[in-house]
Amino acid sequence: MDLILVNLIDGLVTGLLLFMLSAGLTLIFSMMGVLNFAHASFYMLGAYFAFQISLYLGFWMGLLIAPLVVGVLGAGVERYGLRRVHQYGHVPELIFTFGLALLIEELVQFIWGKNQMPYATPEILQFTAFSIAGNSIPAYKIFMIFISIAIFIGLLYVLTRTRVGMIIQAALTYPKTVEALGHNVPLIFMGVFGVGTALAGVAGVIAGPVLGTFPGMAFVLGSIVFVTIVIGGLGSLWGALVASLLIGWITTFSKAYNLRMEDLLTWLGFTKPEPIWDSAWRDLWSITSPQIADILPYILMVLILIFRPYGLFGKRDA
Amino acid sequence: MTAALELDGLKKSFGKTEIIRGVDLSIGKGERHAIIGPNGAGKSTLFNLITGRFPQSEGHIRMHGQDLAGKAPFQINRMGLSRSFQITNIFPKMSVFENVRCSLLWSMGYRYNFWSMVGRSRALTEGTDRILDQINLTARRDLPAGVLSYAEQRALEIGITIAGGADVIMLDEPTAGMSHSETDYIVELIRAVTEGKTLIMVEHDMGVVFGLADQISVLVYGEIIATGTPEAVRANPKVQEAYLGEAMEVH
Amino acid sequence: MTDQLTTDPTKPAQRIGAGSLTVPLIPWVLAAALLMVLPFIFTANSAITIMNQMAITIIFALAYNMLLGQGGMLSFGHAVYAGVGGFACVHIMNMDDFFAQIPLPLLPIFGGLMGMGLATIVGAFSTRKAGTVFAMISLGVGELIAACSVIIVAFFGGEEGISGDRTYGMPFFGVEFLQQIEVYYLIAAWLLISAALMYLYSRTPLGRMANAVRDNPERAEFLGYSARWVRFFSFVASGFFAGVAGALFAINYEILTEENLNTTQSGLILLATFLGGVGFFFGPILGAIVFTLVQTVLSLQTELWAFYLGIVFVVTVMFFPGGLAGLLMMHVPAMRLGKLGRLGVPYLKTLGSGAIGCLGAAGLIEMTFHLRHASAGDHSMTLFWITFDSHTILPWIVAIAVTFVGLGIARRTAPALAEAWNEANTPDGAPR
Amino acid sequence: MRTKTMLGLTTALTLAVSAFAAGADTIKIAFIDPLSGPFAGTGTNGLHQYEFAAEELVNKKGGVLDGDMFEIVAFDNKISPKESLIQLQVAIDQGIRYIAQGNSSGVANALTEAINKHNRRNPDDRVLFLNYSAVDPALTNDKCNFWHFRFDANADIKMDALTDSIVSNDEIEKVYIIGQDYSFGKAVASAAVRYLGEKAPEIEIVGNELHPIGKVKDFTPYSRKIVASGADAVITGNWGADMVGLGKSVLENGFTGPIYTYYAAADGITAAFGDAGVGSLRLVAEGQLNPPPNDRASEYIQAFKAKYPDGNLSQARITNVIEMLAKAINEAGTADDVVPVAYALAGMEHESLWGGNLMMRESDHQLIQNVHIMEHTSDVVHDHDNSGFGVKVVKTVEMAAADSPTTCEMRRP
Repeated sequence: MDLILVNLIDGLVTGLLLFMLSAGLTLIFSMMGVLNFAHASFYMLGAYFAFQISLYLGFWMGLLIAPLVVGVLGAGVERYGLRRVHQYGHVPELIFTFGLALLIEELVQFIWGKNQMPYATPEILQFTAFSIAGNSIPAYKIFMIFISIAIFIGLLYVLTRTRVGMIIQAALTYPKTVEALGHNVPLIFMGVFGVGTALAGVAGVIAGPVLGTFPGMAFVLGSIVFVTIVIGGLGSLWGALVASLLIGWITTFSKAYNLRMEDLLTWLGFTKPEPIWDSAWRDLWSITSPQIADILPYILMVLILIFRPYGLFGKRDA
Repeated sequence: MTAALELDGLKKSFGKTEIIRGVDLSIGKGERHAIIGPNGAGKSTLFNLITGRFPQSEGHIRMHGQDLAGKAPFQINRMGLSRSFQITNIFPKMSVFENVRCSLLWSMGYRYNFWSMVGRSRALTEGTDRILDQINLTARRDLPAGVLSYAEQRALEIGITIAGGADVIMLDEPTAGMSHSETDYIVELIRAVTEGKTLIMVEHDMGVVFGLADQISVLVYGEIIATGTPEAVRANPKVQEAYLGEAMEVH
Repeated sequence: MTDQLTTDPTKPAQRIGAGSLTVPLIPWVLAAALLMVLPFIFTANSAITIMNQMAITIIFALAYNMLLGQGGMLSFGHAVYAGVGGFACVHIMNMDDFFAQIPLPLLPIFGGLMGMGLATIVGAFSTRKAGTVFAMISLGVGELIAACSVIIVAFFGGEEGISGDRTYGMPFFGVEFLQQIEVYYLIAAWLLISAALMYLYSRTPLGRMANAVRDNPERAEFLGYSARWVRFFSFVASGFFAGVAGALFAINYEILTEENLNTTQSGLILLATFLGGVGFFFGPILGAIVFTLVQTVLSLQTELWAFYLGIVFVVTVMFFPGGLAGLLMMHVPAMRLGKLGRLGVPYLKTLGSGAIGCLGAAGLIEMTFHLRHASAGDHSMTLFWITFDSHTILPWIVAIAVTFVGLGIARRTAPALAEAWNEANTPDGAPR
Repeated sequence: MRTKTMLGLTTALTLAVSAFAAGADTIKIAFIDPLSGPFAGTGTNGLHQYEFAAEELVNKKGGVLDGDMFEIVAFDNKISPKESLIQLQVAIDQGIRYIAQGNSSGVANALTEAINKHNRRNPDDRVLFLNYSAVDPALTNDKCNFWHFRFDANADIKMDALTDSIVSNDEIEKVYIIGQDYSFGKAVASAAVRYLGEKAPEIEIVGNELHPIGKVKDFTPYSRKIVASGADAVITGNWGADMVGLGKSVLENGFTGPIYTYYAAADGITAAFGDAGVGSLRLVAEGQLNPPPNDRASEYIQAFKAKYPDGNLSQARITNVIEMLAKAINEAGTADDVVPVAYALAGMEHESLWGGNLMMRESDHQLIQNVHIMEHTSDVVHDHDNSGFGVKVVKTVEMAAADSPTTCEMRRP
């Protein structure tokens, strides 16, 4: 059916967007062992900065400059915040990034207020790329797909083909040895944190116009990004990619088709209690797949953590 | 009489690398047994296999005739085996007294008790104080363990290990990184607190080994090449060749 | 230096906490007395409402600290245990026949059991690991149950929640709990009971082992304890007291909604607990008090309360990981030495001026905010009981001056404070 | 009332209580709505409308009774039922007798129940609940009480008007209903099904679904379904970010028919849609801004925009609340005892600033008023969000649902 193709494309967009966030997060995690709760907040900052820049210099300059600003901010957070908290252990680090997430949200509201910003897609991309059975695919979505894939390939290239990438990969596994070889590991950490947050910034820049630029945007996406890298396996870039696409498609398809729990239960051989509105199970019987689409990733995560605690592609326990 | 600890064809691989390549060893009750060998011979791995930290790949470990396969560290501990660690492994934020008291709780039958106050049990407090006295840390009783000097932490480590009254005590390099005077102090301590118990230790300091052990096993590349009294091992040509060579000349 | 800190074992009076055989009674008696007289000091109904809220938060924060502080488990979803306990109690309130049989003061027991039941189920798989994995599972389960609350309408009542009426219960010695003050004493009693139980729990073998497992789970395993079971029992106990807090919430507000379960609520209790300090038993109590005041009182004064709270929280994590309680307890050695008084003047100089500087900075923030977001033409704003025009230069100069002078003096006097601090923590005659 | 400070401790607690202590000659109305958090924009805008209305419509005309002035006292409930109850208690403690709230039916449900209990338990300081925006039908049906007055048309009344408009449009044969998964969204959906079934059984409902509230990041899959279903019109009760997200996504993905909404205007929504919404967005609401109903209304709007250039007169009914309350207090001759005020309000008829008559129905305290169908267009005199776009009335239902049934069994003191 044509709709399947359309949904595949939509799911791909969602998944790749998620991947841009989770790639940075998982890089940071595998390097420093820190789950950055504030990662989605940098995504939000990316969108807001880009919006502000676009008012003066247009969308494209925003796409160029905003991620850089976010990256510098991220590096600053690592240098002056996280490095300090590091000495207290992982739990305080997690709490620190949690507090940072709260603070950034408040800061954004302080500066830009609480309403949604009129951040829009550039006019040059405001046309329909093509249509499938009446469903139009906006050109901007194609643009998003290209940007995400370009970034993924770039990242892969840097990590596997360049000297810097080699050092980073080595520092992931043997930080002590790399340090002994004369590399400045704290600097690498700062750099990775900066790049990771800049990636989140890029995601914010290109997602802001479609998903909305408002103070709650980090909160809405934040925990899903976590879920993604936990499902993919903490620290695994491929895991992050697979999990992102998986979540993108699962949520898209379960929203796009009205699968009903009633059918499933009947198929399993249960009889519908009558009258249904008087039964304690009425809510279970009336569940449809779009209703629970957004909690499916959480269910998946809990199941994964129970049965495969290191995730789909994880090599080690967190 | 069954041996305190019996290893039978024990093997352990990490991936393709075989670290322990078939160890057979029997340690009798009340014996003081030292395991020596060059770095990377697999001594610590052997310890970790016995105490349940890692599962073995092949073979059997029996304590007092009971198989330890698949048992978790805490289960093995409850059967009467207690160990110390090469890198000091204590509860740094808790007081010295607390450290020792926690190691007494299970053996005194408190288990997961949440209805009685630890402070109310005279037996527990006295038992803890007795061990503190034995390891000479009474004066440090209420300090956080993390602020003790290195030697004191090592002493505390041994205190925690023996507190539970286990009859098989395993010490992993108890004198690592110590000065001469500190080493002497620890050796005396070990001798005193393991009186009447089975002791298995990994040690690099040959002075300590020959001073304490009744039996010595030499582990090289995951295999035991010799077991015997200190004199026998010292005289064993294989040992001389494989490991002791120069090291022995020094002592 | 360390020698100086060693206590003399021959003097049992000097033995702190761990070794003492008795549980100190005096603080508890004082707390009970304070709880008794508070309503006579703050007579307003709204003050009582805030105190009720505070007491509930204290119980919840203490329960949370059983995990975070004592067990080393960071949970991002603990609100669900309190929430589910509360929901269960509202359902009991709505069971007319049954509810009329039981006196209201016993209701929290049911809430506690419900919270405990849920914690038993979740804990069965979530406590296998501490640290990041536990935190993630708690987040996932928390989100899941919060999301279910709008789907499972039969139990959670959907978005608008469910409500009941506490006065339909069996009167308790003639008290029908019509008035806030009656509810206050009920909550206060439960606060004392729960706090005492949680304190005593921390003194039991299991409570001590929770600390041991927090510090070094592997070592604890080699002492005969399964780290997982120790965590599990802490988790279940914490679930019980969280449920009690939820039940008291149900009694006080007579309504429970999705927000009692969601991650925001879980985050807030983490915030309150950590601000107070996780290292000491009384830390969460302090945190809950301060936090409730900020939430209910400061939010009346400024729209930016959450912004300030965020700053304070991040600063706390970065510079004072011990929280408020940690800061207070830093003064114990000086107090032992009887030299606490010597810190008074330097404190006044540095912290006093620092506080003034911070108020100045807050003033600047408020003025910036007013300039940016107030409706156009609305130039007048009120700050610290002074009304002025935010579009004139004078208030800005004053605020900037106050900020810089305040912080400047604090900076200048900081070395003197550090000096006095060292002095106060060194026994007389000790070599420096 | 000032709380005594004991032991020289002027603590924050006392501050809370005394901060708003003011002169005796004011009648205070507590405005309990979100002033921080994600819905602060809506709340703050509502507060401005209240303050402006009190000033312009009452105080400038000499107040009520013997020159008593209205004063709006703001309380931030962070859109949380729990916070609302705390703030309600604070308000009551300050001697406030009138509580205004509107954002979220969840909060309104909590408040109406709490106020009912409070008035029963404390006959000496009873309060009235002026609900200006929460439209869950239950509030004037099963959950009604004597102390609650609703000034907005409820979800059923609005749907009645909305379906009339749909039925009269011959081009609509298939309708898709989508809403947020909570009480209000469900009420909208069931009302739509009921009214369409009664009025035009030939119109096919090709989709009826709920999505999680406030959690959907990307509405694309939903809009795909809507487009694929071949629907000619969409009905939604969505508000806030969910409204913008759904609307924009549906339009972007190729839907061209009308989208019937409850809340697709002001608070940034009008600006967010801009040109894209023209020709599609329809709104059902009370209060006519465009074309301006009369000069008085135009002056009022201009004065408001002069004072709050960034604000929106998005809730016209707020003026009705203020005017009718003032009238009721004058009729009752007292502002302190709310029982006569409530009796005066119940059954009151009044001419609205926005044209048309108002009638507070005695049986359920639901205000009966004109309900309009409006469309999003740039052809307006008074725009929203300073965007050049606004809403214009295209159809009016006079005194909508004046004889609709209610299940309310009101107990009067």
